Amino acid sequence: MIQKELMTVVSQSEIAKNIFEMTLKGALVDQIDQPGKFVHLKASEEMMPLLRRPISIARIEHDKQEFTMIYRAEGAGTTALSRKQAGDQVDVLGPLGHGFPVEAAAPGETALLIGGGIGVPPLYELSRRLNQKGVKTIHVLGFQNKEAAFYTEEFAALGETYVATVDGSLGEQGFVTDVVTKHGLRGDVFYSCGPTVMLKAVEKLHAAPKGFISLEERMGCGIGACFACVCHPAADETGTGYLKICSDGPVFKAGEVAL
Amino acid sequence: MIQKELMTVVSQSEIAKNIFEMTLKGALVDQIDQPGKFVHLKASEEMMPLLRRPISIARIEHDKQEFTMIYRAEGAGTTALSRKQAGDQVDVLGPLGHGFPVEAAAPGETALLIGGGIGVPPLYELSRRLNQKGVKTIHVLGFQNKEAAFYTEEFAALGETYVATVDGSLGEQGFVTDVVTKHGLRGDVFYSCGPTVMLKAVEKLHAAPKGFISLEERMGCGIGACFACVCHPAADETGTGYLKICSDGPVFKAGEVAL
Amino acid sequence: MNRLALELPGLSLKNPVMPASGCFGFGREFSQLFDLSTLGSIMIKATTEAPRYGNATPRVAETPGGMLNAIGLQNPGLERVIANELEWLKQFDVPIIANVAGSQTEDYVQVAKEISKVENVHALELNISCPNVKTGGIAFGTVPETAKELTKHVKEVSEVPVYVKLSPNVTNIVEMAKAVEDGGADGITMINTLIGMRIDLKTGRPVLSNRTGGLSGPAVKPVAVRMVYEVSQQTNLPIIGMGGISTVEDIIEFSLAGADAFAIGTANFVNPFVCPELIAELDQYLEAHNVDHISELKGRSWK
Amino acid sequence: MNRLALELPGLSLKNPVMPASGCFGFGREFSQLFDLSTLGSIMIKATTEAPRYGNATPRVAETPGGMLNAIGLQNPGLERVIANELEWLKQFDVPIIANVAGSQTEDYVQVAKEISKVENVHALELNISCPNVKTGGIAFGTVPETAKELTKHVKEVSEVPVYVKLSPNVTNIVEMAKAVEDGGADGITMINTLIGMRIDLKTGRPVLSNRTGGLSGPAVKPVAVRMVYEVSQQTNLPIIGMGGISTVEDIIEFSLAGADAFAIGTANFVNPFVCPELIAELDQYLEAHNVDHISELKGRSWK
Ligand SMILES: Cc1cc2nc3c(=O)[nH]c(=O)nc-3n(C[C@H](O)[C@H](O)[C@H](O)COP(=O)(O)OP(=O)(O)OC[C@H]3O[C@@H](n4cnc5c(N)ncnc54)[C@H](O)[C@@H]3O)c2cc1C
Ligand SMILES: Cc1cc2nc3c(=O)[nH]c(=O)nc-3n(C[C@H](O)[C@H](O)[C@H](O)COP(=O)(O)OP(=O)(O)OC[C@H]3O[C@@H](n4cnc5c(N)ncnc54)[C@H](O)[C@@H]3O)c2cc1C
Ligand SMILES: Cc1cc2nc3c(=O)[nH]c(=O)nc-3n(C[C@H](O)[C@H](O)[C@H](O)COP(=O)(O)O)c2cc1C
Ligand SMILES: Cc1cc2nc3c(=O)[nH]c(=O)nc-3n(C[C@H](O)[C@H](O)[C@H](O)COP(=O)(O)O)c2cc1C
Ligand code: FES
Ligand code: FES
Repeated sequence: MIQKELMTVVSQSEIAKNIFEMTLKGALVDQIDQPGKFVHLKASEEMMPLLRRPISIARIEHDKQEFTMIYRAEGAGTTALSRKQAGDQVDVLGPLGHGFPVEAAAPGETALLIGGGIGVPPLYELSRRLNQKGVKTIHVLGFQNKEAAFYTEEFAALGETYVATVDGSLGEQGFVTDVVTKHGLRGDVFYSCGPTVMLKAVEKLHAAPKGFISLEERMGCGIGACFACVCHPAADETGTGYLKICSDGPVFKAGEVAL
Repeated sequence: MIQKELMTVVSQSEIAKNIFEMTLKGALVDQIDQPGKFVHLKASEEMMPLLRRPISIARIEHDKQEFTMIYRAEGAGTTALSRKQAGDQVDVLGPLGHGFPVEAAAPGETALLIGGGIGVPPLYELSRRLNQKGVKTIHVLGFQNKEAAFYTEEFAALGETYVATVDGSLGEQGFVTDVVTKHGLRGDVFYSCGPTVMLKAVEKLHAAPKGFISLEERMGCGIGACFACVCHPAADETGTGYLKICSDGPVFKAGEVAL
Repeated sequence: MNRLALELPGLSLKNPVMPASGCFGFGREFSQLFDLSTLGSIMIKATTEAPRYGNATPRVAETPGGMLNAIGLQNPGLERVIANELEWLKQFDVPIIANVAGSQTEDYVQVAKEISKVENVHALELNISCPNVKTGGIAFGTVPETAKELTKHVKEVSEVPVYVKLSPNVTNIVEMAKAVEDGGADGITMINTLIGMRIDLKTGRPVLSNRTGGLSGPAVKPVAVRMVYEVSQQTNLPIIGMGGISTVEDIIEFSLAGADAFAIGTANFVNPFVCPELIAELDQYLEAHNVDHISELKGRSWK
Repeated sequence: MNRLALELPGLSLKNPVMPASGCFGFGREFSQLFDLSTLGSIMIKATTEAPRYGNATPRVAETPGGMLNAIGLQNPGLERVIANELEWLKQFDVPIIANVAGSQTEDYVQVAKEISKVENVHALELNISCPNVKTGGIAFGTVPETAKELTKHVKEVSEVPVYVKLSPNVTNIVEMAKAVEDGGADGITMINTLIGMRIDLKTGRPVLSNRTGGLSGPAVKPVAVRMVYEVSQQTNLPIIGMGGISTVEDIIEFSLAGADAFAIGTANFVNPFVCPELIAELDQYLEAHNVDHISELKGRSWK
């Protein structure tokens, strides 16, 4: 069930250049049943910035009633958020949307997790869950450069991990797709999150017989009411079909959406 | 000279119901040469509340580069201000306007200081200055009720002090003017600050041969450029004469302004 | 004592607070959060005869104290709105105001005729003011004579009272209001969004794919209050006011300006519980201020 | 390299940043704070033929992300503006844009004729859009034909180029712009304030004694940017853009929308040093983004 809660900041730290990791505590955590879901949060108590910001859930600790998110401080909202300190409160709405189906990979199978930039965070909880049920995970993480990279060791602790940076300052030079191709990485299922151009390229790799991608779009309500975040389904004879990224997604089956 | 400075909060405390006393430190204090001047401050770093707020200077400590103001937390700006804590910074523009002329009272003379509500604060520094130069001060302070009263002891330490409350919960029941009349208070000069209705009544008392009043008005710029805060001079044949409260005032000679 | 219940043409309102059209979909999503029967009414998303996909994304952008939207009247079309959405809404004890849109008179008439027959639709809201569709729409809302004629045609076929939603993007709002009053409107809802734009400094291009969008939220409140103030003095029609309402103080301000009831748009995105919260707070506010009924405050700023 | 210097009709600007009319008086107060010669230009407070006291106070109110004002064109009158204010301003190396107001054509013509003769007045800004005066003023700014005629008459007598200041309170801003272009305007300044209102909940009455006032500040920026975007594509006149500018990013946004130069109003009240600060920051911004001259960005959002 969707809840709105004033959650308490447990910790916040800058883990890479302008990249923040924030852990929040509250009863809302009980409702998070799947990796890849997101929260819609008010970055400040003030009237401005007005709108909520959608941020993915990167790690869940049900026993502590905590979840962690990782975000880039860029505009007014995320910058305000980055000023919060342990003990402060954040108005969180969530959990929202449909996440990554862990059940799509069977124990013993291999899952290929491909993330780009701030699309990497939700793959972390996904990888933890997959590993818990005995799925082997291969991670391919793309970043702009070394300064912007994060969580590479955390992923490495869970499975084989490749890093690609645009400028080659960390891992291999190039895009995540270059890395997948170069190493001939394959899996039984792939999961991906990142910029749309990347997801498009990832779908074309056909690195697994089935896959799931997580999309981003500018949002109003975050719950499916305002039609701000629609996308076209791949199959749409009438031209009026649509999917809402906030409530039908953000995770869709590869091939389901016209990218 | 007018300066704009990020001043540091030395202390802040609630000294009566919704009445806050805040002390600020910074080089701007060097410029404050007269009681009754005011500062124009940005209550928050955020875009909202947008406009600066005019607040009187209640006490000056030149040696420490500190000044104190006393304000009522009411709307968005003053409420935001009341959340500041020691060590925080406040964007202050000042000192602004023309204050109370201490030179209007000669040593040995008696000055009658009449203040109402949040008009009381600037009279405090004035009284200190007057006493320093050997002027006897009589204070008449009016408040809504006991909970809203402040600084009565501080004034009592400087001279004879009468308190009036609308509901009689502290001092005498009634308005400041009732107290002046009842006790037949007189001086060589009077100084007054408070709501316009009070100032009007105070002028009519003729409790001293000369007097000075401090006015309030909604302000834009606070420095005399926008014409937001004008008032009519008492003598104005053409109807187009005007005085700017922010830069010609806020203190005017009694009788100078049409109230 | 019931300080909030209100009778308006076609509408027996438990309270004068309702979500504004386009900010609440058809209620399904919000029904997960609270009981829709607590609302005074629901102004459903604009309905057109044929299904519409609307504009390309991005469709929303943030602005100082407000937001821009260019949804483009996306909706599943008259038939499905009636069969799926309005049917589903029947489980709640809440009168529906159906927001009707189109590109030409015939479209409006067709939708109005059919949708006004639905049992839980107690009033229509003629959307002659959507700034986000190229053909028609906005023109109906900026030319008095056109607005009057459209109102007349819709009145002829509608089985329920017709409220007309005014656009603030006009030189003379009173003239528009009088025109729709002449056309037979039963009430006015105002304001729709102001036309605005944001440019993305990185790309150098407008943020919205539609380029311009409708500005809403607290930033527009002073414009909305001013227009309600003017129109309420110059027409006899009831007014459902909106534009930047997010607190109970905002509701009181609209009431003093001359509004009878109050719609909440953008604030639903900031706080999805805002409507039921405001209903409770409004009752408390009136009690605390010894106001026996919300209607006592109506137009006090000019009376 | 000088990235900021700019030639506009009548104006050789050191840089394209200037205080907007009414938000800077005649410069005296700000001259205590910084050297006025650093400014691109100064748009002085509206000048009318006779001295005006303006409206009763309160004259300003705060709104979400903006403010309302109803000063009512207070000014010492043509004669004294020339003798005292413009004379005093001659000590600075800065071209003046004189904002001209009136209630009827003859007033404008008279002021324009005299004030345009003053040596440091390099251009006029016809204020046909002040929402805060009852007679005339606003009507000139909302009826295209009237605006065109007024422009023509003023052009006949003015010794310097004439910019016309457009009101945003119109249905069709492009039509207004084209009308003044037809009337012979040399440039456009936009936007003046939107008409708005706030009501005081304690008294139940409008906060401003004039009841309505002009809305300015960040809240109106999306409306201003949209209008600059539309007008710059439809006329050949240079545009001095304004409405909510308070950061260098805002300036870039107006430039991308189609403005040549930039005026700063309300932001002067928030930070009296904003103009010189923005001039310095704009230079840095262009350098950091490898832009050789501000004019390169002009209209990029639609080009
Ligand atoms: C489902 C989902 C999950 C996300 N998860 C993460 C995450 O885990 N970590 C992270 O750093 N970012 C994530 N994002 C992107 C994040 O929402 C934006 O970076 C953020 O909203 C930008 O806000 P701002 O205040 O920095 O920027 P501003 O420029 O101030 O934002 C202005 C407006 O645009 C919207 N906006 C701007 N960029 C984006 C964007 N890329 N996507 C959606 N809306 C945008 C904002 O939400 C706001 O409404 C996610 C987005 C979605 C849709
Ligand atoms: C010269 C001068 C000296 C002052 N000194 C003091 C003081 O020492 N202590 C104190 O508590 N108050 C003082 N005031 C009044 C103080 O400025 C207002 O109470 C304050 O601005 C209200 O802001 P807000 O955020 O609480 O209210 P809001 O309602 O949020 O204010 C909205 C707008 O209205 C203006 N405003 C509202 N009330 C007043 C008012 N009474 N006077 C002027 N502007 C107003 C605000 O400045 C702001 O622009 C003084 C005013 C002036 C003009
Ligand atoms: C995302 C969004 C979609 C909207 N869709 C519609 C619509 O379909 N029909 C309509 O009449 N108004 C629509 N509006 C306008 C609102 O109903 C309302 O008039 C406007 O937003 C002002 O109110 P607010 O400031 O409370 O949002 C929409 C507004 C928003 C923000
Ligand atoms: C207090 C105040 C006074 C103004 N006076 C005038 C004026 O005399 N003449 C004029 O053309 N515009 C006047 N304006 C409008 C501004 O010049 C400007 O067009 C408007 O405020 C939008 O810009 P901003 O958002 O940067 O303030 C005034 C604005 C304010 C806030
Ligand atoms: S954000 Fe409102 S429908 Fe998705
Ligand atoms: S506040 Fe601007 S002139 Fe006084």
